[in-house]
Amino acid sequence: MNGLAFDVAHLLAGGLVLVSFMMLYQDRLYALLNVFALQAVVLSLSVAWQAWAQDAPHLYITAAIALVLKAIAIPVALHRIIARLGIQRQIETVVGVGPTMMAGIALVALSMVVMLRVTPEADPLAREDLAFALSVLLLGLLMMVTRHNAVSQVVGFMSIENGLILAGTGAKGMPLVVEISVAFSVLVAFIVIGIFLFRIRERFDTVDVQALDRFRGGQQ
Amino acid sequence: MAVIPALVVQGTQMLLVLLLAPLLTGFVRKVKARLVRRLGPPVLQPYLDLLRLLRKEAVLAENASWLFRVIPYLIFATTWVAAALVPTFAIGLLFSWTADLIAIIALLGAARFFLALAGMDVGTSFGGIGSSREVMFATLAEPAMIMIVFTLALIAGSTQLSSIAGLMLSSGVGLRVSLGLALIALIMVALAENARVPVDNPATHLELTMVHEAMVLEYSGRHLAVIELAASLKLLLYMSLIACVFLPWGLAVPGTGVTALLVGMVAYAAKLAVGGFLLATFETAIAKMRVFRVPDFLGAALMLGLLATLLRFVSRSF
Amino acid sequence: MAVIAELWCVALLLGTAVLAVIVRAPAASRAVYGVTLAATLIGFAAAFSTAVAGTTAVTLPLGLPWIGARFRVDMLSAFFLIVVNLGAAAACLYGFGYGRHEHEPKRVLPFFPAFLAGMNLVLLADDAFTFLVSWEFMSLSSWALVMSHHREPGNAYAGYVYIIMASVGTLALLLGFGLLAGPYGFYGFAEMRANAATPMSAGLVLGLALFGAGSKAGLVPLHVWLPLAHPAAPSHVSALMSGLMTKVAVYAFLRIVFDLLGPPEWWWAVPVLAVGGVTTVLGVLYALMQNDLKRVLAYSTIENIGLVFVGLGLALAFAASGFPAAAALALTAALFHVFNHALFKSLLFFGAGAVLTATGERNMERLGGLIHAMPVTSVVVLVGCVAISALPPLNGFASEWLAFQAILLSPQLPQWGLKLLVPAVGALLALAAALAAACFVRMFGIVFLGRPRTPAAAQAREVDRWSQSAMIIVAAMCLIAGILPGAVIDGLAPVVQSLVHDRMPVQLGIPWLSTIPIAESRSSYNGLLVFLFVTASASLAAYAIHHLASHAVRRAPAWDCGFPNAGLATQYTADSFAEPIRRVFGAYVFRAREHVDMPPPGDVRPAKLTVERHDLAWEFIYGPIAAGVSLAADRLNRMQFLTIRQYLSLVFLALVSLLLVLALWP
Amino acid sequence: MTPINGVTLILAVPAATAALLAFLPGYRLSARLNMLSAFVTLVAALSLFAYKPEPGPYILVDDLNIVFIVLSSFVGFTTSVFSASYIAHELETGRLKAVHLRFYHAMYQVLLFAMNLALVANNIGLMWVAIELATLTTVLMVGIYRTHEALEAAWKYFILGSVGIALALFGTILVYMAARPVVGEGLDGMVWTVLIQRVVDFDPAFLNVAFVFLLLGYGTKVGLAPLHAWLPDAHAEGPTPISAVLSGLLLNVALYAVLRFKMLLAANPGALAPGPLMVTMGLTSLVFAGFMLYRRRDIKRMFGYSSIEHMGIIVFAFGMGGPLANFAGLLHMTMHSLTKSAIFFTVGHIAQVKGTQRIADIRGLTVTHPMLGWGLVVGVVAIAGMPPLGIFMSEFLVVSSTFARNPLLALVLVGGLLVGFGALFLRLQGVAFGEPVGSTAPVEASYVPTGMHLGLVLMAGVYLPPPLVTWFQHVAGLLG
Repeated sequence: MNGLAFDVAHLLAGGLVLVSFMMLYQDRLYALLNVFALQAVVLSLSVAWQAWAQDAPHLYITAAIALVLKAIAIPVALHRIIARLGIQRQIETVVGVGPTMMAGIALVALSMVVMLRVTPEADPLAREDLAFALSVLLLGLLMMVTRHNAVSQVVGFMSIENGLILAGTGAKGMPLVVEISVAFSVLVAFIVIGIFLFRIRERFDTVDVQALDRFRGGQQ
Repeated sequence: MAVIPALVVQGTQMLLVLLLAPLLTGFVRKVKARLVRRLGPPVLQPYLDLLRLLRKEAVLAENASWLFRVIPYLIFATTWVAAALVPTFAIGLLFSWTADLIAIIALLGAARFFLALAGMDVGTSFGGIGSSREVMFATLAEPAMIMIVFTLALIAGSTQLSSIAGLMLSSGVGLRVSLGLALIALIMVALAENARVPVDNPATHLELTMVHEAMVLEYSGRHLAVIELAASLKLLLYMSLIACVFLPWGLAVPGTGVTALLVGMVAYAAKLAVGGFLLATFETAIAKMRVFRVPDFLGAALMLGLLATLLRFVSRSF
Repeated sequence: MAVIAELWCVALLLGTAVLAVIVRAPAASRAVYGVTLAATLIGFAAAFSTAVAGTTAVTLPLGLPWIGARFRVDMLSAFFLIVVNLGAAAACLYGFGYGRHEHEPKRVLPFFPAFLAGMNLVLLADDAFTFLVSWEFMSLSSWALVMSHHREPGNAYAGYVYIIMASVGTLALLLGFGLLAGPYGFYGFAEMRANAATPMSAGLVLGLALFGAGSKAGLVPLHVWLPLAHPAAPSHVSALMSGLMTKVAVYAFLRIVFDLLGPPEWWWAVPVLAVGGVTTVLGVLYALMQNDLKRVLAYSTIENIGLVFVGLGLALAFAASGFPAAAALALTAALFHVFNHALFKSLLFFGAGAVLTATGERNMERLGGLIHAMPVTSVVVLVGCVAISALPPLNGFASEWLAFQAILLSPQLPQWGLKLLVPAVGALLALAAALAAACFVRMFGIVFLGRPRTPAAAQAREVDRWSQSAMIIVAAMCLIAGILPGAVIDGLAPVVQSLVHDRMPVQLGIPWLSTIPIAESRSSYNGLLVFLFVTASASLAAYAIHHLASHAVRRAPAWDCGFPNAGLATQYTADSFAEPIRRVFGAYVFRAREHVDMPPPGDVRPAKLTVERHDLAWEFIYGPIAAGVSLAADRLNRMQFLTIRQYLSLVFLALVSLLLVLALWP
Repeated sequence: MTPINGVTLILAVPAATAALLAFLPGYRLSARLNMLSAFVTLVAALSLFAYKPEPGPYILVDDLNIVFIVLSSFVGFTTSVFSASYIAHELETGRLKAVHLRFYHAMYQVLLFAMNLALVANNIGLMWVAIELATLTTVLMVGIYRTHEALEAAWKYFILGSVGIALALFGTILVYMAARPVVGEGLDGMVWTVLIQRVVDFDPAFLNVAFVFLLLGYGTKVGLAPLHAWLPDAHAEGPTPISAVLSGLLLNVALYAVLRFKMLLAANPGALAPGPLMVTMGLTSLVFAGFMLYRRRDIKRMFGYSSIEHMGIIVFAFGMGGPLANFAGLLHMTMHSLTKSAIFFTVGHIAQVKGTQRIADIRGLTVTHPMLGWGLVVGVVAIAGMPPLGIFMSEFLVVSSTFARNPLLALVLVGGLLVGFGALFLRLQGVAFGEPVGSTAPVEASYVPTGMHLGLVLMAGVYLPPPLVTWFQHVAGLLG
């Protein structure tokens, strides 16, 4: 694993964290989807690079799946859903953008500290890779927590999955099972979201989660 | 064959107690009358009353139950047995070990229990007033009495009345604070138990003030006679109890000759006379308390008894 | 093998319980009570044989896998088996007649034998797990019995409070056994006896045992469920619960403190004596304030349990300070009172049941004059009242007298704390005895004497033969135990020997069958002679007067100081009878206040007297706890209605905090 | 050709039936087929007792999971029997339409398949996939009624479940990363039997982080306190057979997964002791659920919270560690799943008879429907931990051993138990006793499953079969 491969992988993983930050910053749905597509592209590049670096051909398939599904298919589908629901403009975060960004930085710092406690003789790339993956995961979770809109929550969830894919591919030699499971979860996420969004739309005429909350268990 | 003479002595005690009781009551009434410059009924008047009542027919209320007719005899029996066990002129009698001081007090408790029931049997409001108040007084008088018994038992090391009197007689016991407290408490309890003046007026039938009389309101004829006799027996019992414990001089010690018995009887008669006189003077000198002042009066007796017991517990010397 | 016979008796009881559920035969009640009676008699005989044959034990492959379910009948459990089975046999006999009036027998029949089986099992258990399983099974079946009349308004609440207090007690005992067993789980009683607990943990175990057994027996702060639950059950079950279940609780305390904990410390006696003393007085003061017949009896159970615990406290104090003879006397007094209370409390509850069947009323204000309509029941209940008020010829006085003798021995105790506590407890005992007499004069007087206050009381009829026979037998036993206390004391000797390694002097050889607790010179009491003297002199006086003087009788309207035919309402009622005592004692015990609303002259409004009474236990212990729980429930209830986003933030916070813990971990 | 043995059968049969049922239109036939396949799975599971296959790279059957395999097949079978009569009634009342039922039975079999796969999986990745599949099927089943509340509950369950599963996946990856330097790349890094032998020289920090993620990830599926939000609503809004399976089995399977990883940590001395972590989460769940029971208006949601409470007790027991507490935890898992599913069977029929799940509208059951009423009473008495029934034995062991080691914790535990106990009996008194309210129509309920479950629990309360005891004791030693 010569220096160049390490630096490029390192760069791409850092790029993914940067894109997660960009997603936190968005307050328009369409822009959010575009940034999500960008994140998916960066992810597939990183996976492809890992494939080349570990010369593990199966990773190319994951990169391809990530590119096709996450970068193209899902954003387009969500785009069309948003267009039908006509909720382009409404996106309001629970906490202002400033505090969210601060929290994001703190989370990245936390994941760095937690991961760096791992003893150094474990192979260095794994440590940095996991640190970045953990940051993407925590940022995705932060996104889900700070948004009212169901679509943005789903996008947050998908960025968590991207973090997982980054971690999975970083782990050299992890058997194929991981790839299938990651693909499996992306597939299921897509189907279920589709069904739910249409049903929620059909029932509540809005996809705003707050409207949904009126029917919380045992309210009546 | 020491049993026969002991049996004779015990028999004389039981008869003596029975005979002296009405005399004591008559004597007390005579002295009270004299103190207020009244001539007063003759001393033997109680005997005449008893004989008159015995001959009359007993008038019972329509809804009086069989218990109403049995209770007078039960009260008389328990009081008489208790009185027979308290040493009057001699100690160490044949049956003195059948019941100690606690049992004697419990027998009096039984008599009061049945009297209260009799009060409630006919279902009139006066019987209820009498029973309810008598029972309230008892809830304070009986614990005070038991505290006194504790003190005496702790001093004498036994609850047997004969051995307590014996110890007092042998003057092994000097003047003690706890004994003084016990004496005052015993006098207060005796006044309450026998329905004497500060607690209850034995002479009057005024509805609102009477306690003891209210319970026996419905009795007549022979039942009333038996109850009156039992009441005077109880007064005699308390007198002989105070006498045998606190003025033991003159009591015949077991095994001594007939002369000692006679001396004992004379001393006992003198003690009764003094006791009766003191009771009469005390009654004329003091007015009757309101009913709800009596609990404070009896509460004081209970506290005195408890203090005496506590002192005995704390150290031998008190 | 006595223990095998006992286990067969328990198996028979459980079998009857199961059959009672399945079989729908019309004569089911008679069959169930018959078989239960047979089973209890077997148990009774087996317990007696233990006194002769000695301790027997057996281990079955049930219960905790590694120690199995151990059962053992030693002297202590034999005595309590005798008490329980005796009371149970009387209750079955009573149940023959009383069971017929039960309108939902299907809810009582299966649980009655199960309840008895539970009690017997508790007495047989020899390891912590079996003990607690049978203890809670006993509470469960008695809860079901309390719930049998679930349609009556107060019963569901009573059942609820009961089951909560029962499980609090069980958990306290469980913690106590946990301490005794140590971290490696030696749950067998034999192992517990072997490794003696450290003084500190022994004190804790004593506290837990007092709390656990006390909550079942009804010691004062933990008594609140007893007057609710016992009256709610059918009368013969209330007799079992009050008479016998409280005794099983005393057994639990004895087994843990006297047997498993090893040599006692002197300061153990302080809490037991203090709680016992306070319980006696408060129990009977509560009883005086009640108008419900069965509730009066339930509260008086609390008083008698307090007396038993005072005896146990004294025994602990004497045993700790090295006076085994005095400890034997105090323990004998306590066990004698256990035996007596089981008898006369069952008798009184049978009486209450008879009154309930005859009049359908439990409120004393609506009864009265039952002595005319129910002669047998009134005589028997009178015997019960005389016995429970500790009056001489009967058994109540015998155990009270022994307790006083034990108190009089206590100046020998060196510790200052006990020197001041014991006389105070003695005063409380004396006060409680007098109050008990007042309470039962009130009960008997208001219910049986006077004139019937309601038509229901007027048309009362005597109960059936079975109930009468059960009551008469128990009353006879009370009389015999009162007349021959020496025989009972000798019977208790082996039990006392096994617990405090000493016994009272043998009473058998003493002339005239009198009882001498310590020494001839000290004190003696002869129940038989007192009884003979009283009856002889009473009949002699009656005979003499009837023959020498007059025996004429005339019926006339009551004199009543000249007021003609006074109305029924002028009679004294339960409240008015207790009013003086409430005014004297109630002012500071219950903060009882009387508010008289007297309208001004000319105003037609009726005058009103209201008595305001507070139950301190509820207000200062149970009220705040219940309020705290419902406040916490309200506060946390908002957690159910959060949005998904908020739940996610909970998950997020949990994750971040755990990661922080990892990051900062040294 | 993979050998035909117990394990392959318990996986193949549900999968095949699921595929078949997906295309079977008729309800009556598919219900019967559902029962038949569950029964065959049960027989296959029982055969495991006789012949225990060698642990392969993907499949493992050892002392820990054999008991849970049999338990889940047994409860799966009894629930299918109950579900047949329950769904028949739902069809009559029109709450469920026929078109959904074809989907319902297929999903039921997929759920059984997923749970069995999770139990026997030797590969931690495979275990994760199986639990993910189980979660998704239950999400779809919860939403089957299509009411607003059901949808909201399903959506909540999906979001929280997926986040939990994502965390668990990250934990699994971390375990693999920790194992890679020692065990080498490839499949071995994921095989549990290999991991357990080599865990001694893994990097402790990796394991700590991994365990935190795994505990939070699978902890969400167990329903521990901060992560519990989905459980009560899923129980209340989903069909009752699913609540029974959810409460009875799925929670156990998730906890089983946590136990697998706790064994790993226990074997590595350097790693941070998982005890305090699990004890705190256990106690918070116990006390929190105890208090939440009081204000519940829906009977199934109340028993949902009771499941959280009992999971709290179990996790607390495993957190305390030591042979006694671990044995108690394993016993409690078994007893709880049997008792809770029996309660849900009874509650299902009660809700159908009375037509409502509101506690206030159900009164006097022991009068109108004695079998149901007393069944509920025995169920609640069992779940409250009263002795003659099995749960008392585990509570007895946990409380007494905890008090001997750490009295303060025991007091909090006892406090939580009492609070929960009070709420359960408060509601039981109202529901089972008092003047009857609502319809008194007779119900043709299937009492066999409830009877079998409560019978087993009663038997376990008094007598534990020796083989079960040896297994639990052996595993208790392993759990550390």
